[in-house]
Amino acid sequence: MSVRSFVGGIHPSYYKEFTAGMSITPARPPSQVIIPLHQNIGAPCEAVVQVGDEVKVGQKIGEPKGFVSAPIFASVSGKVTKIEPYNHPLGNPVTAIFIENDGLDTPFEGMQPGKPLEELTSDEIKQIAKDAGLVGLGGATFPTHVKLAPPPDIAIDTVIINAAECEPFLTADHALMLERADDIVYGLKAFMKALGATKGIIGIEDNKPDAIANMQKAVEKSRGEYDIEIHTLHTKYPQGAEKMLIKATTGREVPPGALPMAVNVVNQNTGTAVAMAEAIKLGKPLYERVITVTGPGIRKPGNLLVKNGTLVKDIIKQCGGMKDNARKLILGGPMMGLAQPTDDVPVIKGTSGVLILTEEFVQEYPISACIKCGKCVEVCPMNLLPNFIASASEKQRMDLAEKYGAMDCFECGSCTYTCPAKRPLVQWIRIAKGEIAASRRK
Amino acid sequence: MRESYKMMLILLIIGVICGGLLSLVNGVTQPVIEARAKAEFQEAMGTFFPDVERAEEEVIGGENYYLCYDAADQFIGVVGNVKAAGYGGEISYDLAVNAAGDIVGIRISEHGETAGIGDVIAKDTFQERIIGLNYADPIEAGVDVDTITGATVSTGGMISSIRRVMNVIGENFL
Amino acid sequence: MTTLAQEFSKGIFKENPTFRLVLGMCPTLAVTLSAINGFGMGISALFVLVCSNIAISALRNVIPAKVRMPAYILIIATFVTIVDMVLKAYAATLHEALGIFIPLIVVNCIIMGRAEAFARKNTVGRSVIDALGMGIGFTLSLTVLGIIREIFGAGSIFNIQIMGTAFEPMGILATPPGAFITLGVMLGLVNYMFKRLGIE
Amino acid sequence: MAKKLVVSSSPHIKSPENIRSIMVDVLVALFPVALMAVFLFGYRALVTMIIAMVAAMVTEAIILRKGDFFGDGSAAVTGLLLAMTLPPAPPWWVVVIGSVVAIAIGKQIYGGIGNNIFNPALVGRAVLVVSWGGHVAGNVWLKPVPFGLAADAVTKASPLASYDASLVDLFIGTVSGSLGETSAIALIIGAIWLFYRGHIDWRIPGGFIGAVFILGLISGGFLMGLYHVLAGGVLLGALFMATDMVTSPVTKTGKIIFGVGCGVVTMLIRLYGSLPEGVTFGILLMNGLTPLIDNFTLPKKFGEVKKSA
Repeated sequence: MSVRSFVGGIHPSYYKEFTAGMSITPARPPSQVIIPLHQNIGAPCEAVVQVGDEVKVGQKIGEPKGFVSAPIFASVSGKVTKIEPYNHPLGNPVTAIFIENDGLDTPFEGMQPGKPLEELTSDEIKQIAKDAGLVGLGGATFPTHVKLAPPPDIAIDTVIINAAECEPFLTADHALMLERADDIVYGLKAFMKALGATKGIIGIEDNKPDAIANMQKAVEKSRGEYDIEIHTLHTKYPQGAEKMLIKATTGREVPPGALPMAVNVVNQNTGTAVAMAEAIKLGKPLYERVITVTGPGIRKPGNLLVKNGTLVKDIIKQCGGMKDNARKLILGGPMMGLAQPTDDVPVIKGTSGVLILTEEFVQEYPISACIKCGKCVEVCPMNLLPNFIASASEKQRMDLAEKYGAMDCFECGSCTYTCPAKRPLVQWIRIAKGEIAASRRK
Repeated sequence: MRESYKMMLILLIIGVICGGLLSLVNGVTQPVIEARAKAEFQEAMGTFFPDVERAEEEVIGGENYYLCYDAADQFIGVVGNVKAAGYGGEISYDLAVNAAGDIVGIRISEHGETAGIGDVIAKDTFQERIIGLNYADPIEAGVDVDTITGATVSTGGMISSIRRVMNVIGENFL
Repeated sequence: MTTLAQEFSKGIFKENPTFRLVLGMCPTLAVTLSAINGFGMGISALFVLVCSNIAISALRNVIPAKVRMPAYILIIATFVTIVDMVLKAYAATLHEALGIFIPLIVVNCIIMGRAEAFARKNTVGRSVIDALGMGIGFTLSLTVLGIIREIFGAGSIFNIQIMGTAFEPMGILATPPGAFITLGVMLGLVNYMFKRLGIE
Repeated sequence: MAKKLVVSSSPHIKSPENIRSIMVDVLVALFPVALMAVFLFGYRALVTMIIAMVAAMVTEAIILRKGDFFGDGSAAVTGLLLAMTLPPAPPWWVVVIGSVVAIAIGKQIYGGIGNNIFNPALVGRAVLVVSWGGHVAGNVWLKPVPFGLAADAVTKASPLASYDASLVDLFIGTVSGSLGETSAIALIIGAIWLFYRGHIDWRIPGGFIGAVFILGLISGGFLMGLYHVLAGGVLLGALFMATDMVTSPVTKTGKIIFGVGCGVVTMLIRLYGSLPEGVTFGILLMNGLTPLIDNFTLPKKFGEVKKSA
């Protein structure tokens, strides 16, 4: 099969060797979890437990307040000790539920296997996804049940499993594909059934041949039953961005400002598919996920199954601690992840990696004038002119920034990565996006 | 109504005063200017034909030709005050031809050719190729006069213009 | 109220027409091929400026506001024509070099500008001082430009060869682009100097 | 934790490439050309190149008041490129003035690297051509004598004036001309390096060379088209000058338009102008149009459907 791709993109060093091929190991149970009540795009949750309550693993502790939101579940069993604001990976402190782990891992009674997939209706699958608190685990954390409920006038014909994992360093999805291939396919089938889609595609970058082979085997098992294809993708960043992935696998281009639904496609992350499978098979809600703990600054990297609300410092401790020359802690990948000022922060549903970078990665480069080399234009997957947008933003010309397409930027960071003048292009574009959005609201 | 009459009157008065002033100055400078022009022309003719006493002006095709006569009123040659097409626009030059049809002098009076390249036309290296040529010679680039490498348009334009002027002079005056 | 000395010096420094106000660019760029040309142009403009300022200032209460422009043009054109004729008679080479730019003094922004902005509002005395200052400022600028272009473009100052025979003139300064480059560099230098001295 | 964690916004990794590394790549790409120039024209070629580079670097160091003479390397590139456009042995002061003008007026007056409108090296050359045409673009060139010390070599007209060089000579470089323009093979080797490193793409050189070839072909057949591409400065201009990042368009369509424009102007000057060569002014003219070209060729966004007329 030919290798598929899109126009633009970059080829950074992938650094996957830190954790590639490592099996998923459950993280040591933390003595306490701190679960923020805001874990996904959309409205935050409201606590449904009180200080002093005893909770069990998988028990709902946060109830969503809007349609575009998902419930939150306890990841350990024990006593709720506090409900108060705490550090949050996205920056400002958010109200969180503190649970002291009693170490017993008592499962919640409500977690029971339901009907098999064959007997479920489309609506039932959507309800399971909603009740299990599924969100997109790639990092965007868009609630899954919303994605499974397109407007009635749109017929989804294709579901794509995003297994590109184009962010350097991260290998969580890779590990899932090696160990949980059947669940991924199961989850995909559930999504297809929920949406009435006829075609399923699993897109994997060609730097993971073992995963491709393993997934192929899993897909073979359900041949005839469902039309599922594995697409081998060219290894380049941002291959896993949804618009790029759709272009590479189906050839369809999502119009600017539109969602994938506009071209009759729904994207789901590998981890989300596994969580979907677990929710159907075991009735297990989303309270833990696979996180890649990696980077040159950590002593023992690995792919860990981590409970929601575990503090990053506990994870780091388990992984041998930071090296002396560690200088930067990032939740997520190096291209779009968020740098943290402290390791005293809990992981949430959208945390795909804990990345520790060392001194040589954080040196300050002098920023020089744009030499108009056009390298950012060449790599921009959205075919924008990042240097023009950034310069306009720098000069406070937001009108020009908008004209050059600032709002279509999804901040993949390829331009900033590639800029030889070391200009913070995507940072300036973010400022422009913020100001343009603010002026539109007026 | 009265106001506009007043305006016109004032403008008229200013105009009259200005006009008077100008005619006064003109009265003083006009003779000086004429005398100078004559002296200049004499000098210019003199460099080509030292014996020139008087010249008759004739206009052919918008260009001036001066027929030169010596003290004995003998026709000694023609000076054409003519133009050629150069690279940087028109080149104005004087071409002196004696009664026998030989080019005896050439003087570039104005040109816009590129310094260091096209301006060779104003230098001896090029002019020496021209002087001495006769009306009967072909005067053709590459035949009896070579263009100068790098300044093909300037020198070529000059050569073809000289051929044309020689034709005019030959047909009208010789 | 500004003193007479300030009135005079402003045209030379703070409001220098060429380097500060960037007025009268057409003759500036066209005739500064040599020092003498620049100087001649400057003096011609100075003469017209002084005469027209005197006349306009003297007539400022006579000329109705509605027709002041035609009146100014008449007056200025007269003095320009006088300059043209005098130069033609007594300085023919200069006249030839300045060419069309002598008649064009009529529309020189500096002269119309001073007439409109200064002479019609001030006494004859102040107008003369103003005209002298502006005119000298203009003359100095043009002469400086002419000197620079002549030294490097022809190796001489006021037609006196100074650079020796080994010197090869920089042809570009003798061309119109050379005028732009020299003017640009001078504008930059002068404004940099003013900034350094704290004059804005 | 020993030291505080650094917080900054994503992306957190950067490509190792910087302006200096790009400039070093350009210098590397020019190495075969320089080597060929020394081989063909003798030691004077080396002297000319060194004078130009040193003068350019010193000028930039003085203007920027910095002690690091190499800096980001752009001044060295400008100096070397300028030298490439000069004959083997112009007077030393001509080279120095060219470099000073290139850096001071061609680049720093606009605000330094990234802000200049015109290719600095070509600004330097243009000033030299107009000022001392006899020294840099006159009718007399040294005829190259491989391995010779060139001091007493024969003079010969540029192949673009005489149209008598063989295509093989033009390809190898054994014709008279500027230091860096005679040897097509050396230029191509250098350009391959730049292509490989991703600093130039095919669009500008393709448009430039294509336009020159087609117009040459129209003017005198296939061989004449090839002759126009190989003779004179087209290859040097198309591969190293027109591709200057700062002064060429960034959009993909714009690059093609730019390249074709350079080629067309070059050929118009060659065929109808009084100068034998038009590469310098062709590129400078198109440099001036670059912002306009960029603005008219804004790319179609991903997913955007072209509005049908």
